[in-house]
Amino acid sequence: MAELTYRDAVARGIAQEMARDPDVVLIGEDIAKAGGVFKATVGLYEQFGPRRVRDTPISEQAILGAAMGAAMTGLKPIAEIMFADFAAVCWDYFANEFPKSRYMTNGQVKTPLVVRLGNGGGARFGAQHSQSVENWCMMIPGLKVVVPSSPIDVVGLMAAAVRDPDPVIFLEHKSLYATKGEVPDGEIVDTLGTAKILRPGKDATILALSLMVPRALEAADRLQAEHGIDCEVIDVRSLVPLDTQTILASVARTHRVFTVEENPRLCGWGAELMSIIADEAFYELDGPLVRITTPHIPLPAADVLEDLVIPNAARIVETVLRTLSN
Amino acid sequence: MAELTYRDAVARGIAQEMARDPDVVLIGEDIAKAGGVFKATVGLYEQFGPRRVRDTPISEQAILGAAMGAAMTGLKPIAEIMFADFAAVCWDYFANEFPKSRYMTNGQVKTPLVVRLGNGGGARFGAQHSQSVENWCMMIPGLKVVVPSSPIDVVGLMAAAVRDPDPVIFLEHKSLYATKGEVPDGEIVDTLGTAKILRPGKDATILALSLMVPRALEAADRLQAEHGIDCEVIDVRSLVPLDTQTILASVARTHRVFTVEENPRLCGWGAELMSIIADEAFYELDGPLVRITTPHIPLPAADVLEDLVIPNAARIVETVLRTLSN
Amino acid sequence: MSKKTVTDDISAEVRLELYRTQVRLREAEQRAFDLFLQNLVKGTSHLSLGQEAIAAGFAVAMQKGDLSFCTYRGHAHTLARGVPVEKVLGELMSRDNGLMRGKGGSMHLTSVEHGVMGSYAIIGAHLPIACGAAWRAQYRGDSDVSVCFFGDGTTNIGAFHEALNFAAIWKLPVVFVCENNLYMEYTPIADVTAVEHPAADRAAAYGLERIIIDGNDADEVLRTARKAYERARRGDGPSLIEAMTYRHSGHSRADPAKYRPEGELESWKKRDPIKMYRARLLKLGVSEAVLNTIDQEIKDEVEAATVACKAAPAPSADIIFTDVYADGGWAWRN
Amino acid sequence: MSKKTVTDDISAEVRLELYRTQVRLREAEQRAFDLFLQNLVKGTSHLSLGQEAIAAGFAVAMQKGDLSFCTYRGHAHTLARGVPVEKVLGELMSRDNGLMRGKGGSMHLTSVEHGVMGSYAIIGAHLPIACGAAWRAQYRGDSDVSVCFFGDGTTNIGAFHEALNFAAIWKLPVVFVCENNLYMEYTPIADVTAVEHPAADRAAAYGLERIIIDGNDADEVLRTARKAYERARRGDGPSLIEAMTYRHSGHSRADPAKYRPEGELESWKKRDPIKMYRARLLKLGVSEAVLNTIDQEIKDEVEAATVACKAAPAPSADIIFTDVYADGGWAWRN
Ligand SMILES: Cc1ncc(C[n+]2csc(CCOP(=O)(O)OP(=O)(O)O)c2C)c(N)n1
Ligand SMILES: Cc1ncc(C[n+]2csc(CCOP(=O)(O)OP(=O)(O)O)c2C)c(N)n1
Ligand SMILES: [Mg+2]
Ligand SMILES: [Mg+2]
Repeated sequence: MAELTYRDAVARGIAQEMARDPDVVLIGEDIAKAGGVFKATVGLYEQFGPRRVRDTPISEQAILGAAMGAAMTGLKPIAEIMFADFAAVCWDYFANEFPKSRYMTNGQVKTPLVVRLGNGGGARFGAQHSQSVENWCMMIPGLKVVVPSSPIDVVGLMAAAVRDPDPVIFLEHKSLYATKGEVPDGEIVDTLGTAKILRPGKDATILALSLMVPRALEAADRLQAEHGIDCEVIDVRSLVPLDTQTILASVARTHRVFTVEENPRLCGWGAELMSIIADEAFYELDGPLVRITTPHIPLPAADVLEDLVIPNAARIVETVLRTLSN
Repeated sequence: MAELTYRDAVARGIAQEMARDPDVVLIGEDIAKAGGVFKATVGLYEQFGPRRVRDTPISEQAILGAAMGAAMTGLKPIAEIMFADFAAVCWDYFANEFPKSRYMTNGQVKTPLVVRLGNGGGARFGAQHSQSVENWCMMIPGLKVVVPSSPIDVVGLMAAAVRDPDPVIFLEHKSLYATKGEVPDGEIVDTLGTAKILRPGKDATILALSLMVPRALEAADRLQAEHGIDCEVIDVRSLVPLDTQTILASVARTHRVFTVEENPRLCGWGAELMSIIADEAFYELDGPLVRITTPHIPLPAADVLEDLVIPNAARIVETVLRTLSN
Repeated sequence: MSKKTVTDDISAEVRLELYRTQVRLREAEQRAFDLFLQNLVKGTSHLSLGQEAIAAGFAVAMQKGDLSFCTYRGHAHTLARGVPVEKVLGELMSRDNGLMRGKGGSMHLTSVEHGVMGSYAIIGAHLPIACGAAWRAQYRGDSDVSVCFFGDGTTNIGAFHEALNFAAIWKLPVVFVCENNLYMEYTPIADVTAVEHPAADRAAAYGLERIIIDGNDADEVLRTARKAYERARRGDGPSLIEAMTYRHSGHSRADPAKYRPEGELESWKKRDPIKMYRARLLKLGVSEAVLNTIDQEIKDEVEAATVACKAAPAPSADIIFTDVYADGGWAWRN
Repeated sequence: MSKKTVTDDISAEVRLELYRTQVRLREAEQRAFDLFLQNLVKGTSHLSLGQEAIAAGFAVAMQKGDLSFCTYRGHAHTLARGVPVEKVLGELMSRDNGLMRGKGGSMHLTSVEHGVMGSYAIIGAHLPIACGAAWRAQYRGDSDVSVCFFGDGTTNIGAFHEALNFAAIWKLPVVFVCENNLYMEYTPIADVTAVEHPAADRAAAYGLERIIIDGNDADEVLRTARKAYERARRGDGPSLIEAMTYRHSGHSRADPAKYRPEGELESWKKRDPIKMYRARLLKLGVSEAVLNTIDQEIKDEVEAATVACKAAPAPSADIIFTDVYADGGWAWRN
């Protein structure tokens, strides 16, 4: 058992899979010799060499196209698109190419690949380097979408993503890279499509993802300690496949639901989850479904402004209190 | 008053604005001499000449970048991205450039432009030429998103879009181009952000958009005639700005809500609307919020298959009946 | 037929194969057009009538295991790899016997068992994808070549540029084939391109040789293909080939092609690749009877395929929900 | 100072302006670096230390009304158009006195009143946008030129290709300036580019002239800029200029730049554009006193700006919800 940063967990998860399977290769901009701009791939070039860990030009379409073509013909590429916002310059591959080819070809073409993205805000990088794009990915049929919040989940879900026969979008949160957690020694393989109840509770369910998970947990602690409100906090972890069983079961116990979302408000993952709940668990609900999100605006760069727009524990506490007291 | 096709209404709306304002220009692939692959811009090249109506290379990023640069510096460009699916090859402009620059520059930069997209299915074009991308657009802060369902709305909303000082995504439905409707003579200018109650009703609210509007109306007629169920049908028309007042007021009257969406299920516009309703009109609701959508799959090409996946009147009738009888 | 006469660097067998392939593409696509007129082809379709020499030459020069990456205008390249006519027509007609049972449609013809790794309908997307397949070959030491077909108009989209640079710096075994048929849909390519030869005049931007060939001459195509494949297999990297040609029909079934200057089609029809190739074979001493037999065999094949397709059922509804994911299904939730 | 000596095709005034501008960029950016070390610069920042001659030369050659399109490495180009140092440092420090009151940050410096039409942080995005501004000028008969700055690494992204072709076919009054500082972030540009000169060796692909200049020589930059602007204003279309240079610091504040081969930085520092330009002016007869006065004026300006920024308040919370839309607000619903 070692304490690892989320950043190092990325490299460890990739190393575990590269050591196991010679078909696993890693490409991206500055990911090889430099170890990545977020230092999340440090050591892999040294360990696996230039054949398996390759730097690319600034050609995101070529990166993803190459990953897809390699995946179609036998490799299991992991491609990095540095900042999640850059998904926009190669969105065709996310939206039209790898999620659709298996279906269009009636099962002939497979695309087992992983796209890693540096997701999310909090680093004062401004509107074009801070976005949370999990909802961009969730809305595309054929993708799988994984959003880990802790080092151990990073390792285990990375392994699951690499071994998965479908294209998996793996969203790493830039503001979590420096966070630490215990990670057991030896091989770790988690399961896609499983949410985790991180804190059981009976008064309300809080659904969170990625950087919002520690904030939801902090809010739940304060709601308990300061207000006697006992919230269940679920780390959704995987948007596709989605663990609706765990979520709906929780709703059936607590009868009140909140989401905590970093994505801008409209058509976020929370809108989808709330809609599922409003359809399938309507008669379990004791009150409105409330989403706590970044407002529907581009992200401002300044620290004081950015901190005000991304949901935090205080806003969660305040929203839960206000909602439950109505 | 003339009967116009939806296709001709596009050209008429554009012509009305080009005649009025010399800063309005039109660019796109094959939109000039050829009048567009959907024949929606026929006659504009002849009327306004090669300076104002220009064919471009297959360079969608250049098309939208050029539109943006021109808009920033004084023109009011209308750019066509032929099939909505191709938004994926120039998504950076939709997602990162024109919606964000006003905000990032603290109001210094304006981008008054219109992007026209040939949206939606029904033409047996397969998974890469049939998508409904209104939810892609709705999720991006800073865009406005308009989705007309009739010739008269096409003219009026086109005028509103062109005159609007913000970037407007104008989604034309390919399967509506041949449909006809009465359009009064003279200038028509509609208002963005206004939904229309097309059929008042008291038993349930059906929210629909674009091609789903005529199908919702047909379903409502059948529900009334065959089952005595009186549905209110609302054409949402504009996703951003969103006319929540009209929608929430309807919910407060009918207490039951359905959406009819062509987009694949996850994170569709219906998820957003249902989440708003589940939050703000929760205590008005008498039962589950039910979305009728294309399933979360790529679109199949074959006619028999495509017809089964896109919502139609029969599926709407059946879903409403089943839901209300539970 | 005297083998001696007909054989130079190209053997008699290969020459007949080139002829047979071109005729097969022509007949199958002409049939597709007829079926469209009978309202039996659903959706769109993009024919390669007039461009057959390119598909034939590149395919005949391939080895088994080589991979083709095509566009929406992909019938010819698909058929050229030996995919049965019935499978292609079936897909165009949205029948259950189609290559993808109707799920893909005419723009996405794919037959992995024949090395046809897909037809891509978003301009430019498959150039990087072909790079990826070639990267796999390089990585594993496989000897196959990836061959990527696209049009003149495609050279102006960003993915073209990224793929060419990427292939060049990694020295990938990929061959890029630009079929310059003078038009990007309805717009003359010259109106929207900064250079005369949209592909060849840009080869130097990727450190590649400038190659322009007569795309209506199957022999020239074959020779060029062989050289490029050898170079790729040797590890010397990609090639970019611009093959000049012309499509006899409109861009797609919706297009009557009225934008063409008068006489242009007629003058190109004089250079019809099949007519020219037939004449060459005759001149080289192949007997008319041999060619007629081939013609008849193809006609029979296409006719049989048509009959089979007309009789084939529509795809069954259950396949709507198959093969979104590798488990065979579409479940996005538990 | 003798005007005669210092003036050839470049006047004495212009030469001093070039010097002053370079010193101003250097001092302001060095101050930005100091403030970062004091933890007063939030977020990232990308300095142009060592690349000042390019920003100065292109800006000084501009007329009022000409438009600059910059990247995340845009401080220098912004300052070179006359934007006050305080406004730039304020933005870097997330203060209310910043150019965009902290809403944009260091990567998005914009000052429309100075012709700085934005700094773009997605590689390549602003090349097409600059085309659009140039198209407006052409459409309206305006005489301004759009000038678009980007790095060597940017030449490998699709938008570069689309923009260059687009500008060429429409003969737009736009000037593309590639600052080749040898690195794409941490990777040597040669490792990821198929040609030696990532921009110039591709000019022919757009029918343009191959232009490579010494980007550390402000005079050469200015002369090149003038020619390109004249060409654009004449209606002869775009230019693509590759200016060779080197950045003295890392790619961004996070980068210690350890990937550089030993001696590389030192050898380029010998060719420091400001050192060289100062030496030239002295040789041309400008007195040391004149230059020292300029140096001191700049130092005072930067110091005053620093003091003002340190004293400036953080932006107020209410601006979070302003200027998403043209009505000044952010309402997406009624
Ligand atoms: C990204 C994208 N933009 C536009 C289109 C629409 N489109 C389909 S074919 C075509 C013309 C392609 O021309 P060319 O590359 O010369 O190929 P050809 O059709 O002549 O074989 C266009 C613009 C598309 N499919 N994808
Ligand atoms: C589309 C996109 N991909 C990647 C990046 C990350 N990135 C920022 S700067 C940079 C290097 C750019 O190199 P170059 O064009 O040479 O400019 P320089 O930084 O040297 O001035 C990269 C890869 C980005 N901002 N946008
Ligand atoms: Mg063509
Ligand atoms: Mg550089």
